[in-house]
Amino acid sequence: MKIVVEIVDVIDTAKVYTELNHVESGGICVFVGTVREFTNQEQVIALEFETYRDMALKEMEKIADTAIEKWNLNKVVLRHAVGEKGVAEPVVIVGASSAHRDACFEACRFLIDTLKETVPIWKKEKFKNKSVWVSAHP
Amino acid sequence: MKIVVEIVDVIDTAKVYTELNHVESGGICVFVGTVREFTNQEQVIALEFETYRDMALKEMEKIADTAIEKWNLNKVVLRHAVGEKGVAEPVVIVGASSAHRDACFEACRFLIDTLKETVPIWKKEKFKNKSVWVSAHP
Amino acid sequence: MNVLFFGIAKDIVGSSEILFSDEEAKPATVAALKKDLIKNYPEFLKLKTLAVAVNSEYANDDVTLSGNDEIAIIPPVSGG
Amino acid sequence: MNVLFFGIAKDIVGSSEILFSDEEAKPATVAALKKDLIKNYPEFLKLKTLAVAVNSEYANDDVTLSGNDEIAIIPPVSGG
Repeated sequence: MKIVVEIVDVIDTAKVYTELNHVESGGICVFVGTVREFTNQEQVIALEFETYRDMALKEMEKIADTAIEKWNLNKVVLRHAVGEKGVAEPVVIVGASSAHRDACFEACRFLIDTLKETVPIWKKEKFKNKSVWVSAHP
Repeated sequence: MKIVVEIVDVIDTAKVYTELNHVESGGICVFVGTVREFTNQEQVIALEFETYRDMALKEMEKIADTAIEKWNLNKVVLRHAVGEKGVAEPVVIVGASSAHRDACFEACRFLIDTLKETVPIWKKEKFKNKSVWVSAHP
Repeated sequence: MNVLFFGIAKDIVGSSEILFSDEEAKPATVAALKKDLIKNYPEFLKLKTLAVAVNSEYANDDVTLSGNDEIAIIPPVSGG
Repeated sequence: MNVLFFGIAKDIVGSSEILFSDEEAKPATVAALKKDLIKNYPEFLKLKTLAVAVNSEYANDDVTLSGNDEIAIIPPVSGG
């Protein structure tokens, strides 16, 4: 399997290299997004993620296909978490595996940037006294 | 410890996120270099790495310090393997952890590029009938 | 016709799913659906963007809707 | 004065360490050391670069060498 696309309750960061490993690859680039404790000086208690799962998986597959074609990748992983995540917990992991490092760096950046733009996943920031859907309003 | 700099016999790719995890980080970018099976259409049996250890660790620390200062990183890892490595085995892992993803991507690229330029580590490609020190000759 | 709501859209309508049971009242296109939504829930006007998915694909305003389609309201996404 | 050799430099001189025991023959600077090396092992001329480290830091040609320094010949590096 060239592509791993998943929505999970908990992200296991330890297994991504096994998934991206390939005899034709000299470079693997991985990005992990984690929950920061402070956003605009306000303390975050947790992030809550929800998704339109069928559509999200389709959009993630499209991103993987586009990246494979553009950068001639050997393997791609896109995995997002749903549910409530505490500070420092991983919420997303994306990675690309290619013959040389230029391709995997560029592809990995594309994976996370495009995921944030098109994949139907929504994040609510939970503060002490309020909750806010991120990016909902201008 | 903000910096992890190591030369090891075997790289454990599974633990790098624990090392780079930080409450002030929203992004972690990791690059892993692995042994490709073919280089210029020739089949590689193994790569053999040797190092001038004391100097290599010093140079790796300088790279980490420079990156932390330039990109305001929360954590940095630079770890290189020595000895003989077979196809698909990891030989180097570098990573950066920062508040936002721009910084960790740029820093991670800087870490591996600079490591390859300045750190006294030497790689011999072992083919079926010959061995070659990589990049030694013009 | 069944419409799914996610994220802030779910909060605005107070439900994750609305059934348009009245055949007469069904919007014929994505544009008409958006217009109906905004009329009934003006809060949608305040969102940065408002997209619609038909059968789990982003759909332009001129896409026509049928009773068997799975329709979803997609407020600004914020994954990652 | 002790000089360490790594990678292809070790192969060229056939040893990972050479002791300059004759006080008279000791090169006084990095430049002089490189010149001596190339004279004795012309293969060094064929390398892409040839650097010298003194006390595990890269050293310019004009750095002077003392008997207590740890000196190393650094052929083109190829880590990663």
